Amino acid sequence: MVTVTVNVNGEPRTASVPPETTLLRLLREQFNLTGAKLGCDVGDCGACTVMVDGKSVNSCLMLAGQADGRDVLTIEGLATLERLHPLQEAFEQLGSLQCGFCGPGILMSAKALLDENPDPSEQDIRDALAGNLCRCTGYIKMIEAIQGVARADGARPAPKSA
Amino acid sequence: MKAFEVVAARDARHAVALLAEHTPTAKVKVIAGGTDLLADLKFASASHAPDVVVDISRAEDLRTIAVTGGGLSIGALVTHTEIMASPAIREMFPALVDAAHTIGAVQTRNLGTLGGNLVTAVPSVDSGPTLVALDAQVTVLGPGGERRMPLAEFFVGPRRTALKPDELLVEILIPTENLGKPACFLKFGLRKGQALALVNVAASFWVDAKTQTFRAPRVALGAVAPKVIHATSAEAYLEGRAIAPEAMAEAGRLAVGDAKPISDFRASAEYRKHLIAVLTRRALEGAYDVWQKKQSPAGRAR
Amino acid sequence: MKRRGRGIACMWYPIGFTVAANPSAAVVKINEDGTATLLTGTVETGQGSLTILAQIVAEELGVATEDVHVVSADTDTTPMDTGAIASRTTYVTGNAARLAAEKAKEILFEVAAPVLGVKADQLEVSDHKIQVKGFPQRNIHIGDIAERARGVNGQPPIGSASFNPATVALDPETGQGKPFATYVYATQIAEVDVDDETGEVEVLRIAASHDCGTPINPMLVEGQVEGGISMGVGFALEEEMLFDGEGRLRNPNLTNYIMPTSLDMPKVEVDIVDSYDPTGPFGAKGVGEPTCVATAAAICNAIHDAVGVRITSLPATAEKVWAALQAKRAQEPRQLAAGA
Amino acid sequence: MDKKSAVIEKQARLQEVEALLKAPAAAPLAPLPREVLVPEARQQTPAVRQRATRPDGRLHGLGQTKYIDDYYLPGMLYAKIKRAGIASARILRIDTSEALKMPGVMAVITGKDVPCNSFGPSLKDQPVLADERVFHAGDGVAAVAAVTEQIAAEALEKITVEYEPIRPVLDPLESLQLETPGLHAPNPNIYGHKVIRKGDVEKGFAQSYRIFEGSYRTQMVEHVPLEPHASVATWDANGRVTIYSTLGRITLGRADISRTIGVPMSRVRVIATVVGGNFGGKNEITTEPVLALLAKKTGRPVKCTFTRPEEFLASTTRHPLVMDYKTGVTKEGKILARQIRLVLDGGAYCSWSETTLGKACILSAGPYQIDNLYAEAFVVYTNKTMTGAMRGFGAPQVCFAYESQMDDMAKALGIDPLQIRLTNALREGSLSPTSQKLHSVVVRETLLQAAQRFGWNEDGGGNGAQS
Repeated sequence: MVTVTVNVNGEPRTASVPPETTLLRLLREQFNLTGAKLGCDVGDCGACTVMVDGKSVNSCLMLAGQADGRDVLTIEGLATLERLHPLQEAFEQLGSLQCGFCGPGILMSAKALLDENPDPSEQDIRDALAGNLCRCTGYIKMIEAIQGVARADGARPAPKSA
Repeated sequence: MKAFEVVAARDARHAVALLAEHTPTAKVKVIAGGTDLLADLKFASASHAPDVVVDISRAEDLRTIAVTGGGLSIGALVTHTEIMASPAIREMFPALVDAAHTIGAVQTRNLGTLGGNLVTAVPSVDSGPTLVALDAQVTVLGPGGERRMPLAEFFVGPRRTALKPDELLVEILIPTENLGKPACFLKFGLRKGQALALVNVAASFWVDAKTQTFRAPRVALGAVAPKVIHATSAEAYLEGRAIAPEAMAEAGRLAVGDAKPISDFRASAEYRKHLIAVLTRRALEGAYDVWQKKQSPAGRAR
Repeated sequence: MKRRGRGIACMWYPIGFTVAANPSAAVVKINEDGTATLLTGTVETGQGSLTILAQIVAEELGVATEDVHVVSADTDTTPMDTGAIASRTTYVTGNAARLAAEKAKEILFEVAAPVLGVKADQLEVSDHKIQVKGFPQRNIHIGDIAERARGVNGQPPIGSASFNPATVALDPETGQGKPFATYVYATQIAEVDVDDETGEVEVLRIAASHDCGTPINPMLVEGQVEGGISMGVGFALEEEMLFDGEGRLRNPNLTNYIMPTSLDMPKVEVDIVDSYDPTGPFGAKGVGEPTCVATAAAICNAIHDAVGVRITSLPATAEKVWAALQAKRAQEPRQLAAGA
Repeated sequence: MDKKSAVIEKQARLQEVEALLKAPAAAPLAPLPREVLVPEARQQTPAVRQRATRPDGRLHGLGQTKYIDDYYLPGMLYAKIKRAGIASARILRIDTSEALKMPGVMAVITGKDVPCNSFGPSLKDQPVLADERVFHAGDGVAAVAAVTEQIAAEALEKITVEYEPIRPVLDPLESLQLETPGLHAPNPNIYGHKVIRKGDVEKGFAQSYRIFEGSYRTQMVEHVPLEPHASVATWDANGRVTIYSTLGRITLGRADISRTIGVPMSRVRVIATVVGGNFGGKNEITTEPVLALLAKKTGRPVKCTFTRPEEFLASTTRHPLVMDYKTGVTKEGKILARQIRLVLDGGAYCSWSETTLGKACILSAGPYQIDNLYAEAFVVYTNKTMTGAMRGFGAPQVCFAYESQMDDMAKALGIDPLQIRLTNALREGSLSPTSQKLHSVVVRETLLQAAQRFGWNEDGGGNGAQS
């Protein structure tokens, strides 16, 4: 057993797990954060995407121990008590998700993209989502939603406090 | 996944010490980004599974990109994303950036490392051809110290490298004489996103500006032999020859003879041979484009 | 060299399935404030049934979509439904839900009629009000009537109904009969680039014009069409389960079973044609399955337009297109091949 | 090891693994946004035609939708199914004893433990767990319930099955031949057949200016819902079982579960919550009866989630079709007669083949007015993954055939592809292949609307991309 402490969505969480436990299992089974999904368990589908230290990763391909001491952001940490994240709002408004199973992973990939590139081209967005398979939507309304958020952010003055 | 023990390395030397400690008594694997290893182990049978996994993901000394006396040195732990973002690599070797960009998807590239990609030694390894075409060397650290070898020799066969069980790949080095050498990487997969290569090809050569001839031409082929190979007859044909479309096409035809593609459920050997010819020609054209852009004032300004 | 081509394909598709009866049942309960709950045995599988069924019930009751809550997919609490299958939810379950709402509404009308001083059949609903036909100013809020139905009349407004599309069994000898209540129609046009050296096909753009009767929710219709097209692109170019000679699957994973990623999807332009089916709820038919029907045919016709080869077995992989190009060149007179 | 020490060891191991399973002490860190505006389109009347947003869509975006795999019930066990791995064989012996001895393994069952070991929407030809005969490599032959998924997976490797291999038949055309032995005796290889006959095709061909023939094939494809099949079964003390499942058809599912496990319907509750993609692939039961039986045997809730490989091996797929088309036309491209033969590869079990067969046959003429039609369709067994319902039920396959031939005919006759379709398109009041009078027919409108996007005109102008 290894003891892992991860800063999840801004709060330190600790669990003791077998060393072969993946970050995905740690989140789902120990921290009860079931937003990240198990779709293939080998990094093909992206349904388990979370952000570790600001980068999107497939949490099924990272050992829990490798996340020890790091910042992990999951879909559950995207909204605040006050409001939805602009991406969540845009996805809802445009009907970007259908069955929704790929949604948490897609949103985390989109967030990681916009954090790094606030003004992505359509090709940039498609490239950013290429690790997230979706069978319902053809990705079209997701791409539109991400474009919308990027444009809105571009038009808006930067927030005074981050 | 079968149960295993994980030991974490602080740095490269510590990793090698851990390997030395565990390899005599246990089946040991090294984990860096984990994108290949964990995917493999998820559906591995008991005989395949390791007892101990050495985690080198925090060995920060392996995460550097620098131009040294020997050339461009890339630490084994540098991720594909970091390669794509590196100003030095973008400037000198856009082909390496292109190759990194074709690996998996963003999530894979954020975790996956150059060293990890190379040690998988799958015949279709996307990092392989460009580096082989640039005569890259690899540095391996073992209990007795470092040794260095050409990447082309590091690859031994399908999923087999020259690494001994207690050794670690620590550095990839593009020699000084090849810094800025024009190169082009092309990959043909079954789709655009997250594709596995049916064939991947890299070409690189210097242009003798006076004579407009190929100098030190290199053509490396992936996924069409047990390991990444030099298309030696194509290289020999091009050396000193005038740069012309016909020569590039002929080099493509010759490269086919250097490869031994197999038929599998992804593609037939015949089709792969055809792709070798086309992609080799196009990669040579691409490398020449890179050179030409560098010559033009606009290209230099960029 | 890349060669561009366009291909067209149209199709028709029935709503519901043949062989057996195809019923749905529904229960609508109007709350004391005029909001409502729909009980349905169908299952939300991503297609948007919770939303469109709420819209249908809301329309029938003259309230907003938000006012209708849908409880679904529990055999203990929800009535029988043939299920989320065969593009039947909007049409069959939708008709059942509309009829159940109508029955609950009839109770409200009975209660409202004496209040408004007219007969029940002179009433209609509009924007949360029950009003007299032709005299919209004579109205009362639906919540007041719902509360009165419970508190004064002792008649909770609950309606239940079922719907089974009228069909006629097929003659076993000739296959003649009426297997489905209604059909939808669609056309898709694909534009592709074909690399005439490698056979690689890139789908650039697809225009899709679909009939779904009245679109209960145009946004969800577009989503269905876009998703169906992605499935069609995979069917056309990439996807195939491959077996070895012993019957074992060689690619049972998403690494080797190739389906479209975001980089493989073309631009999609969706049009919904004007159409109204008097037998559907508010003129609606359905849209789920038809969206993926014409795509592969349109793409293969576009490949033919681009490079003149006919792919007769799917998927049209790059290797297959290349092989067809090879065969075509071998047949062409030498001078033509040389000129190409 | 004597029995007593074995028990002690098992208990010690159990305590160890159960320690891993204790429910998380804290609630998940998932904020519920307190003030979120309801989108306007959801608040408007009239409601129909509004671009109303999905109430489930908001939960999806927050990661709060509970799919079946997100259910962790206290004390829950994990089940895994042993897959045959051989396409066609007789089962001689299944030995589960070594698996049962493993610490953490709570129960193992085989087909013999299933009270009624057959189901299927039209033919009841599919076993819950194969016990005598394997019909495709993805057949389940045994199931394990254990305290962790890992232990359950390891236990599968301890189960040994002895097979007597039988040569598999993989090609539908081979299966169609009468001399091929019955794959599914006593059922014949051809387990479904349908004919649509309208007018007189021979007469139509005789009147035709040209006759075109073409042969087309399509492949087997998977639905690939992003959410793998999953279910959880749990019993209460009154002998009622509740099954949370990814089923898209709970009514039929309950009937099948009730029948196979021999429990009255009133004591079976099926809850489907929200399904993470169906496309026809989740229309029938898979592991639900197995989980109900394992849960009953162990007295604990049992969950099973398919691995991605199992999605391919053990769920239904799209029917591959072999399609022969013969079409007679006038010089102007009007179709006078069409004769079609379809052979559907049904895979190992019938599933929704009858519906697929019917739809494919009826739709195979295309959205065109054809007075003389003969369409005949067969569905045959092969030793491959079973085919069943999938988005379109045979329609994408036949559309590929009829629309490919349409373009070939247009090209040969020198007619614009749009024009030949307009010439033949069904109209309001047209008679379908089954002589049904059609209403609200808009083929023509969809053709023109789509063509307009490309500036493609009715007279053939604007289609400048001809090679």
